[in-house]
Amino acid sequence: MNKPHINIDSFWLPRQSSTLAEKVDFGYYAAYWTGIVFFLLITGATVYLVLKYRRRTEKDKTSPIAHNTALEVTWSLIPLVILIWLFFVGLRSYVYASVAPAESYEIKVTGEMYLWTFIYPDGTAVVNELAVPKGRPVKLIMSSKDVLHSLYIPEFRVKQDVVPGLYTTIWFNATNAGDTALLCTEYCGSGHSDMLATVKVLEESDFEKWIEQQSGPSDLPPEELGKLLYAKKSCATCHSVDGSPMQGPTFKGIFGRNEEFSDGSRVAVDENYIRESILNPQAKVVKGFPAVMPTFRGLLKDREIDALIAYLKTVK
Amino acid sequence: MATHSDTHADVHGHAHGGADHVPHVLPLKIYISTWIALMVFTVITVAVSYVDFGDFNLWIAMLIATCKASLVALLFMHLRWDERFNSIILVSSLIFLGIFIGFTMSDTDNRGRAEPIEHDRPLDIKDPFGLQSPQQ
Amino acid sequence: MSSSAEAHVANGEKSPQFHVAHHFPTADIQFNSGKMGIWLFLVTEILLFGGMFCSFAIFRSWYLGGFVEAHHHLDRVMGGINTIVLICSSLTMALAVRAAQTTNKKAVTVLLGLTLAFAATFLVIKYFEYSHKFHDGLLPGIHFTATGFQEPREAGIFFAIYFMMTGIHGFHVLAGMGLITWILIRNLKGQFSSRYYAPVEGVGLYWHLVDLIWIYLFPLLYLVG
Amino acid sequence: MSQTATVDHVVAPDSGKGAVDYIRNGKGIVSWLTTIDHKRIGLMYLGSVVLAFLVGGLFALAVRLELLTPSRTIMSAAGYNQAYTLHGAVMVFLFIIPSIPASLGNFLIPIMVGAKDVAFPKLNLFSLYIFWIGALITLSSLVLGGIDTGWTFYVPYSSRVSTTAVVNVTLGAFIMGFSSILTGLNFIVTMHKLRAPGMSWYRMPLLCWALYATSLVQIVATPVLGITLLLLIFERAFQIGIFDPALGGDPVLFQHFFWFYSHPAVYIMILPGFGIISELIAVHSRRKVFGYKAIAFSSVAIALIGFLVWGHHMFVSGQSELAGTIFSFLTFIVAIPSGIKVFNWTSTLWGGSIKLDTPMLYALVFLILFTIGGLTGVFLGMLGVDLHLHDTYFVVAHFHYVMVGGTAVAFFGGLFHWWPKMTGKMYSEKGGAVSAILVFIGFNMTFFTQFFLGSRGMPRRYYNYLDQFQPLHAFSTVGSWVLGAGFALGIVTLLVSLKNGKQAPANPWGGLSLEWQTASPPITENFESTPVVTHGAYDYPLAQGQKEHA
Repeated sequence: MNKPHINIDSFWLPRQSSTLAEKVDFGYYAAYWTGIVFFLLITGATVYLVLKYRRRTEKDKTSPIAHNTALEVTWSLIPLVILIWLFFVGLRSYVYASVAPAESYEIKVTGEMYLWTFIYPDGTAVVNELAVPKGRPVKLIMSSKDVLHSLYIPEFRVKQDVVPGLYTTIWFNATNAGDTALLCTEYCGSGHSDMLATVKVLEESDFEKWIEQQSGPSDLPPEELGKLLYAKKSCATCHSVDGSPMQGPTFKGIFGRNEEFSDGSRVAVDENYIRESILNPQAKVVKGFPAVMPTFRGLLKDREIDALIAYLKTVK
Repeated sequence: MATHSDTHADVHGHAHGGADHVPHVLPLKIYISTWIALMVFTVITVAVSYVDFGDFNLWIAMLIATCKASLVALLFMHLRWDERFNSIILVSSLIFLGIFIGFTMSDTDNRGRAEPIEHDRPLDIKDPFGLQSPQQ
Repeated sequence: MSSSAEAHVANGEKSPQFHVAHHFPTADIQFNSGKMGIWLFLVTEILLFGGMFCSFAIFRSWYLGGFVEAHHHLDRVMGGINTIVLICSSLTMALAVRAAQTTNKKAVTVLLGLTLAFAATFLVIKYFEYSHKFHDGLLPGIHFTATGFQEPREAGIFFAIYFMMTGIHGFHVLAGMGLITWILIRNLKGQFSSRYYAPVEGVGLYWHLVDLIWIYLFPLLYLVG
Repeated sequence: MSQTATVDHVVAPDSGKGAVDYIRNGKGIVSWLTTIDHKRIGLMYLGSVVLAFLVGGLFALAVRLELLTPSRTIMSAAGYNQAYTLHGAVMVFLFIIPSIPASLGNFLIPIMVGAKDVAFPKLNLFSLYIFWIGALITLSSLVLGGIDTGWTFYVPYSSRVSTTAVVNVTLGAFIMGFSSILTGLNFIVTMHKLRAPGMSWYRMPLLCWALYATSLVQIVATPVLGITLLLLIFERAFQIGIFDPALGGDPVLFQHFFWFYSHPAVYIMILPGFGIISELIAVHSRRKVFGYKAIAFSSVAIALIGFLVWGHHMFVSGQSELAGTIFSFLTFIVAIPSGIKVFNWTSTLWGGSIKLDTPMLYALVFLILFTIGGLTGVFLGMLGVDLHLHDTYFVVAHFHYVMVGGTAVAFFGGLFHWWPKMTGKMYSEKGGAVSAILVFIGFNMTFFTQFFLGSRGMPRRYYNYLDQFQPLHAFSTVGSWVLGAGFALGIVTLLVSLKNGKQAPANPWGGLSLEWQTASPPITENFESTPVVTHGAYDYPLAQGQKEHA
């Protein structure tokens, strides 16, 4: 699986690829410079004082000054003013990030162990790939099907937990065309760190084209389409084609293989079993693997399932 | 705090041998009348519950319960005659409880102010957007 | 400065039943320390139940309909009787402390016995309530099987909170019975007097708190829902 | 305060000649297991938490080693998740929370206030046993399937999905909570009721104030953890639905419950550290503390305001925007008292007579690391910035700067400071100094790197990470070895002193508080006769003039 990439173009932070990013970064650098000043002040004073007042004799007289009200009030009030200012700086970008513009393009997102599904207004569902138009506000309405996840796109500076039993939202307006990483940042199990997606920021016209292509070019032979879907629908996150076991059993030589299930029964893998495993994965779970596969009911068209079966027959 | 502790330290310092514990015994009358008051409040709270005050039902019931609780704490538990610090302990525990409930509710009762959908709850977490139900 | 040490020795010799522990300067300080300790412990009890009061408040505000519907399935007569039983037990407990303060050993025994009896009555009534709920399938979360509810999911949450709250409260009653038995035995051995009755007072405070919590549980769960 | 003006010196009872010290008073393991002497109990806690620190440290090294390369280095993803969960759970529940209060606090508080013991000595022993039982139940998960939920136990993963021994760990933490509560209760009553004649509140050493504030938090917050874990256990065992979204419950509510305890718990962890640093800086500069009351009250203020900010762990959890805003604002307010402390410590150095003994080196390490930890907290308190940094390595770095750079360093500093008192042995200054320097270097190598990682978008709890982060991760891993060596050297230095150390004098550092006025190690009831206190714990210039205490 190809891991996505985060573009880093400053010393500390990723590239600013959304309209939110510069607002967040302003806050970051406000805290950063405040921190630097106070750090230098405190460590500078500490080092200086330690050197200046090191013990010379056992009979050193030490200062009896026990407090100084003016000084103490000053060093309480000045930081207080700075901190309240920082609070408002943080609040400003938060408010901006909290309310999506009314004209936003809406994409529904579900998280589940361990993949992301993005559902476009026309019903197209794409797994682990989020294409968005550049320069247009996009709102994600998110919910989880199992445990907590969190959707994080570092270049956009957006992050929001994806919670089962709740809807949460984020929005962004992407400013740089190109690919970037989308990560899960709420621990969700052994595949947590593989729960990645690629964000493709496309020019408006390319975006329309991309949407149309999602069902796969209709002229492809089934095996080719299946291979494409294997990658696109994220089967590859859990099922290898080279024989190595991952979250799920390998697809290498799967067709016709005699599988033993967790309840002890056995079956030779055929078209029906594969179809069942895609639509109702918990019905027969191969022994030794966790029952974690999500259903793809509603996310794959019949033609696509046929294509996947055709492809699996070719994986030897 | 300063005054309190200083006197205390003094008492402590000048304690004389045998400084015995002498109990503060209350007259029986107080216990019995407290008990009667508690019983009366119980009857009232049950009676009131048959009348519908709408949103105030909860608050009326809580008000009566708090009266009862105060009686128990002040009289049965002797707080009225006790060291003041023990009352402070009890009251502060209630303050912290209030903080706990109040701050938590500042979240739970205000979800969805910015994006109304965040106030809703999907009925089936397996199918939050109702995609799979038509086919089933 | 050395007075405390004298006090210690003197008191230690005066009466074997009346001990000022070695590290306390006087009996009064020992008594008040113990009491402060108990009060601090009661804080932890209040916040332990506080978690459940908090979840009750939140789910009630979300699921008002379901909660009102579900609370009609609690038996307010039994709940009311139990309230009265606990108030009576609080009275006998308070009087037992008073009897200990006046070195009335016999009265302490009788009053503690009565308190125990009330506590047992409370648990018996609770048992009948519980078995009724079990029979009707009025149970928490996934086990909720009662039919005819408009909002079964919300009622399931209500009964989750009901069983957690009354269950933990019931456990406290049980623990209280153990403690009362313990001081009852010590009283029979003649260990308490007007000079030393701290354990009776401590258990008394605990018992009143158990009553206090029920004073809130009863209207919340049974009356307003 | 009138008393602070009447200055005299402590009427120092002669250093326990004739009576046998607490270590030799009673032989055999039974005499230790049945002791009610707060010093012996403190020592047993000390042994236990240091052991827990080693266990947690080994998990930390394993986690860092795994992160040397982007995918598998030494263990599977499942193994990695268990390793970091156990690292967190062991360090938090078995090490940091009991570390300073239960070991050093137990040993020192009664002596510092001039009492013979804590108010409830049997309860004290009982809480040690509860701690052991809870710790054993928690550690039983090691052989019963581990735990892979993260130390935060977030539902519904912990209640429904995880197949590991979640119940063992949560039950163990639940039980250890009682130990923590009882210790706090004991300290509060001790400080209220058992202060020696003349020991007014403002004459108490600042460690006492800090532990008083800590105890308040322990008493108020821990029961909420108790009910949270209990509900979680019931949720897992019976699916009662309060936290389970499939049954109508709310997983975000669990987070409120959890953080209502666990944020104040951060102050249970750091406040005692503040207390120790106040002692170390004052004693090793032989200087009256600058702003005694400010430091004392800021401890209490932190404890109280600390209850109002838990929601800053939940800015992106689905919590309402209103709650997020309130919690963020209050978070900035709680920064003030911490800042006040740092300024006061620095000012205490002014005009002092500073000797860089090992404890003082640790105190300076603390001052620098905690300052970084505090200042980076500001980033995370800012609502908008937290959208980017939440649950990244920036958070990991921040809280390690506070918890390790703060608490663990303070714990070691305190250990070196009071070791002569506790054991009657002097340790090798060279070993101590080298360990402090190694800790400083290793710590910054390990964790400063993680600020870069987090800012650049590296999420925490990742087994497989993006290849672009490898160089920084590798550097951090190397740093962890230096850090580990630093701590190990510190422990070895102390252990070696038990065998080879010179006999410690009663007052090796020239301290004025009561613990330095009794023998090293102290006798069983601490003082030959009840001390009478006539001045504050840090009235240096005046006491220096009289010179009796050196």
